[in-house]
Amino acid sequence: MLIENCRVKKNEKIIEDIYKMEIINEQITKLGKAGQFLQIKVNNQDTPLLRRPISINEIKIDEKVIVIYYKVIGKGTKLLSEVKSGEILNVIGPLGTGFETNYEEKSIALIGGGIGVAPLIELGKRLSDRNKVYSYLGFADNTYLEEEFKKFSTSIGVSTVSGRVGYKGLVVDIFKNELIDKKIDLIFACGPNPMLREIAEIAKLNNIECQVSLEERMACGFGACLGCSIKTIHGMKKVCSDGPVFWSSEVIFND
Amino acid sequence: MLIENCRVKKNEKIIEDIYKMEIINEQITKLGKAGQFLQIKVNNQDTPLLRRPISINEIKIDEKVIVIYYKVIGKGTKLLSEVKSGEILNVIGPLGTGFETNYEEKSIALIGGGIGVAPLIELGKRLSDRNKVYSYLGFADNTYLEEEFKKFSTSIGVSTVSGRVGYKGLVVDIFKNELIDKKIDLIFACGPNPMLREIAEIAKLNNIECQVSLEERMACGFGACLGCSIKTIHGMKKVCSDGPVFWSSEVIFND
Amino acid sequence: MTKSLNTTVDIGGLRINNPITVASGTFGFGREYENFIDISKLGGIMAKGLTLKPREGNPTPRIAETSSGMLNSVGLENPGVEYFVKNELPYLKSKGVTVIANISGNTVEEYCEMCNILDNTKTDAIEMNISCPNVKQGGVAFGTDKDIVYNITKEVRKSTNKPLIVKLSPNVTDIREIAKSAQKGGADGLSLINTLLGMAVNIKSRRPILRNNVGGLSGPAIKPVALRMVWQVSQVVDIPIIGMGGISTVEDIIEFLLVGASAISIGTANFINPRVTTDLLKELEKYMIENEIKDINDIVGKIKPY
Amino acid sequence: MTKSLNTTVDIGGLRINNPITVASGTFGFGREYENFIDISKLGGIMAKGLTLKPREGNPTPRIAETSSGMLNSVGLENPGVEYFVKNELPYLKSKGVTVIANISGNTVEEYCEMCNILDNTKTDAIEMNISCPNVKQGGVAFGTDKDIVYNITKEVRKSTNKPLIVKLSPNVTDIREIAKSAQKGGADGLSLINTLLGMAVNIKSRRPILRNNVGGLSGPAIKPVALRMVWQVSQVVDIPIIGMGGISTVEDIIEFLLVGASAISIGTANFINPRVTTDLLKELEKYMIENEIKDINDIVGKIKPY
Ligand SMILES: Cc1cc2nc3c(=O)[nH]c(=O)nc-3n(C[C@H](O)[C@H](O)[C@H](O)COP(=O)(O)OP(=O)(O)OC[C@H]3O[C@@H](n4cnc5c(N)ncnc54)[C@H](O)[C@@H]3O)c2cc1C
Ligand SMILES: Cc1cc2nc3c(=O)[nH]c(=O)nc-3n(C[C@H](O)[C@H](O)[C@H](O)COP(=O)(O)OP(=O)(O)OC[C@H]3O[C@@H](n4cnc5c(N)ncnc54)[C@H](O)[C@@H]3O)c2cc1C
Ligand SMILES: Cc1cc2nc3c(=O)[nH]c(=O)nc-3n(C[C@H](O)[C@H](O)[C@H](O)COP(=O)(O)O)c2cc1C
Ligand SMILES: Cc1cc2nc3c(=O)[nH]c(=O)nc-3n(C[C@H](O)[C@H](O)[C@H](O)COP(=O)(O)O)c2cc1C
Ligand code: FES
Ligand code: FES
Repeated sequence: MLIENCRVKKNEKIIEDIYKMEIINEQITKLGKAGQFLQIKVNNQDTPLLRRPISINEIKIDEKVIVIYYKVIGKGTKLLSEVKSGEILNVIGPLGTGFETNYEEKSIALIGGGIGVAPLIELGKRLSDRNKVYSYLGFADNTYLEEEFKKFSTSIGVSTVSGRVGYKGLVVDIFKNELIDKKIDLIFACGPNPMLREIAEIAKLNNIECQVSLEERMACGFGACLGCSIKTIHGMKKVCSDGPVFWSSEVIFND
Repeated sequence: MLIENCRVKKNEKIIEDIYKMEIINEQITKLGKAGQFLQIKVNNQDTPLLRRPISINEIKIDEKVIVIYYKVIGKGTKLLSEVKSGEILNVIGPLGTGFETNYEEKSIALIGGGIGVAPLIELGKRLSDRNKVYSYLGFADNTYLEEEFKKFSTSIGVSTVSGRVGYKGLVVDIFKNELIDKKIDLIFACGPNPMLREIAEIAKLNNIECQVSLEERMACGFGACLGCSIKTIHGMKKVCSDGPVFWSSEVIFND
Repeated sequence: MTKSLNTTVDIGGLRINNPITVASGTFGFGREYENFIDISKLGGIMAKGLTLKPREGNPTPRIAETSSGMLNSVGLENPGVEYFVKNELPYLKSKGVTVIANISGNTVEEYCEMCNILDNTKTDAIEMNISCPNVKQGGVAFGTDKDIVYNITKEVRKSTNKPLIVKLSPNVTDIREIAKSAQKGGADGLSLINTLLGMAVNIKSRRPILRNNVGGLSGPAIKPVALRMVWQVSQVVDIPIIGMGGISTVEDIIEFLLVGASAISIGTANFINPRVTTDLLKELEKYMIENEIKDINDIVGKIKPY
Repeated sequence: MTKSLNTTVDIGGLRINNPITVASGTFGFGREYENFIDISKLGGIMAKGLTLKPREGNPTPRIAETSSGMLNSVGLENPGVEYFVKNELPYLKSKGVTVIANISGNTVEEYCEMCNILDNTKTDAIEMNISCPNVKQGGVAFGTDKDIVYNITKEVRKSTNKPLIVKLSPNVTDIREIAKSAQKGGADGLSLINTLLGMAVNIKSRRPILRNNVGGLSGPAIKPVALRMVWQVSQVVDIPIIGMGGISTVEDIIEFLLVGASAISIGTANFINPRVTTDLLKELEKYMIENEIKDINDIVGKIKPY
């Protein structure tokens, strides 16, 4: 785990409140895996006090660049969106375990909800070499990052709650309709908790292995504060250091 | 009293920890007087929480520019020193009463200690038309702003505690030696409290009128918090709104 | 649109036009803010804390900044209640301002005497400060013992027909006990919280920054404590609560209303943005429209705890 | 140069190499920080709060950020004292770490039993937490009543020969009374402060952010309260104080020492900069050299109040 002052190469809005940032750091690009995350200090002040957890969404080894996509939610991500290229951010990473990716000849479903689609990019890139990757991307209204997924996906299903683009409704519904046809035998999912809980149930029902990337409010991000502990069938686990990726069958979802 | 978002025209180090900033605002340049001050919010965060009081050190009406000189002391002035030209600062001003300047044919001493020399620049500019101005500038080690004072002063005395430049010792000592010779009949002083107290005594002893610009820790700067109240012979007065300039004969100095 | 919104709230028998008031000691007697805003737009002004006789307060430094907060040791500098009645109140009333007088005493008798003086005036309500941590006698002692709070409220209650709001100190083990005592003693409403007792140190001089050694902590830093106390108290009393402590945004206001405050006071934030009150009033109305809240009272206490 | 500096301090019969320790619950059992620093450099580690039986703690969310602070409602998740003795303590001791076990109980008997278990181990001292605001039974009740504090300290004192440090809650009316009771009961040292009870609200869901509704406030926001309490307590007790609450810079450390702390603990700041402790140790030594302080004890309590 490194604590690094990293130069921001680029920071740009891609749509509405969604931003793409490129951060330069050789070591983190070398060590980082899909599904791991960074803890970013967005300024040098006491407000915001805590670091903000953001996934490693893409790694460009040759450029020494980590790509993150983030949605402006509150004070921290707002400040992050105002960072200019050339500025320095203090970053801890790579954190967490990341996705288990040692598979071949599988039919894999990537299911992302909202900004939860982003961490699936690096994952899809790595998996698509030796597996078939079907991507399912769910959004509220506007869609984004489909182009990235097209690069490695066999097919893409897109839904919006508003119906503006793609299927009107929840992405899980598209997935449910296709999972038999596409002979899905492995699921990777990232998004809001209710979505993950539903996917976990579908996976169980259909006897499909499923990895979910969870979110919890974090103080440290490296296992020290116990702020992110969740119940699993193997006892309490820390989302930051035992996760954020878990087998869906392990997780006891909160109500 | 205005609350204005002002563009920073320039912000540069002039020596060591002393900075010069030019702030653009038409109305404040029109209303502002020597001895008045601004309350500057150095960023948009909760830390630092309070505004920072900085004197209006020079006014360039035609350029719509207020010049401030400031010393980096702590968090607030540090952040101020990092502001880049083109950025916007939220400023309240002009605040306070300013110096009484309606004089002619007087022999006037301006006595400044440290960064307290700065507010005397605009004052000297205004007084020198119709009066003789003798400037006395005291510093700890390095000196600054002498060039500005040369523009309007009949003579300048400079002291440093370290002896690096000018008289080795306190500026009040130079002044004491010259005050009879120069037939000083009016004093304006700005600097640390002990210096002002001494000057007030000298003024009293020699029966010279004397205006002092005081500093107190301020929460508001416009008379609402009573954070800056001092004892005077006319009862409690607020440094921010009844001052910061007082007749030295009024002030009951703290020990 | 705005017309159909109800923002009036009741703070213990006194109806005010909107829930945004200003915290005592942070708004003077209103005059200083007239350079910035129309003070008659406010729900009410808690005037600068008054004592029976004029007070000079503590020596300076009286202000220290802390992380997201500030300490003050003003020590109740004020011109005394009679000066207020003669020189400040008529002016404020002529402007159409709702005026809540904030009073501090060294003895029960002093509180009662101040009430007697204020009772024959146009003061709209009395906020009894039993919590100021800066005055050695009285201040802390009154507000931290539930029996004393009960007794003093009962006595002062007899001395005034105005709505009586008791302002509580947060520097106590169980704010609920104190609040219940004030209600039992006859308070019409409660204000909370006053400042937390704190300290700041200058490591160069090795002295406290405040000449009074300690002072009252206010500002965003204390908001979590204030919210918790308002929430706790709202569960054990039936009288309206005026919530305060670190409020500087419209979200802060909603939070206080949700946990049970009928109105709120803005304190320290006035120093940083002297227009904050009227700015937030506009934002509050906008919030109501956007969230289809017709009556601001509809969200008071509407938090759903786990 | 550094050689001639004395940074060792006494915290109630236990000498530690330097005054920089880490606050319980913010440093786990040390392992997590080994990725970042050499933990044996620390004055000591206050281990994660232990209970007699393992605890799962509260459901998430357990963390909320506030202005210059954070709330936590971890609720003492821990593997229990016996697991600690078997699996964590030997490892820490093998690394040469000074280990202070932090214990919480629901009853006096539980505290005593935990002490019995720890007494035959290499634990260097016991920090008795009577202040955790997250546990409904016990927690708050113990730490807020001076008679209970006296009694529990007296009983627990009998159950251990280790240095006994009592950790006080700031959520009390008069911390001095509580501190005196702990000293009278036999405490060798005092730790203060624990977290202030606070709350945060999500206005969209209209629910508390924390699943536990309320939580403990820590971080820079609480520093002024912590400094004030350490200063007040240092004037009424003779035993060493470990000061904490919002420390994140070397200036903060000096402030706490000046007002009377013999040592300090760093808590929340570890989350933001996991190297903060060893960074500050270097800065502290630099500060001593620059200010010609040969022995760090020379500045303890050296504030000159007005
Ligand atoms: C492992 C992990 C990976 C993540 N990856 C991404 C990503 O790639 N892109 C992205 O846009 N977002 C990601 N998030 C969510 C992101 O951390 C939050 O949106 C962000 O912290 C919000 O901060 P804020 O200051 O803008 O919001 P505020 O609501 O002001 O934040 C207040 C506090 O709550 C925390 N918080 C708020 N929302 C969340 C959340 N959803 N999850 C965790 N903590 C939260 C903040 O960190 C902060 O401590 C990830 C979260 C986790 C735990
Ligand atoms: C009317 C007035 C005019 C001033 N004009 C100038 C000027 O032209 N140039 C200049 O360099 N400085 C001036 N000062 C002093 C300047 O305000 C302080 O140096 C500055 O506030 C320090 O802030 P900081 O955050 O860097 O220091 P910190 O020590 O971190 O500040 C902490 C708190 O103490 C206050 N504070 C610290 N030192 C002083 C001080 N000397 N006076 C008042 N408050 C203080 C700060 O405002 C802040 O609230 C003036 C002060 C006053 C009252
Ligand atoms: C400078 C200052 C002076 C104050 N004076 C008084 C007072 O006279 N009477 C009183 O009841 N409260 C007084 N208070 C407390 C405030 O009214 C308010 O309860 C507290 O500051 C918390 O609100 P805030 O965080 O919004 O400032 C004062 C606060 C400040 C900052
Ligand atoms: C996440 C977290 C967990 C804590 N757990 C404990 C605990 O188990 N036992 C205890 O005595 N104090 C506990 N505390 C309180 C700290 O030890 C410390 O007293 C407090 O946080 C103030 O210091 P700080 O502001 O530097 O964090 C905890 C604090 C935090 C933030
Ligand atoms: S965030 Fe601190 S343990 Fe996971
Ligand atoms: S600084 Fe607030 S009254 Fe002067």
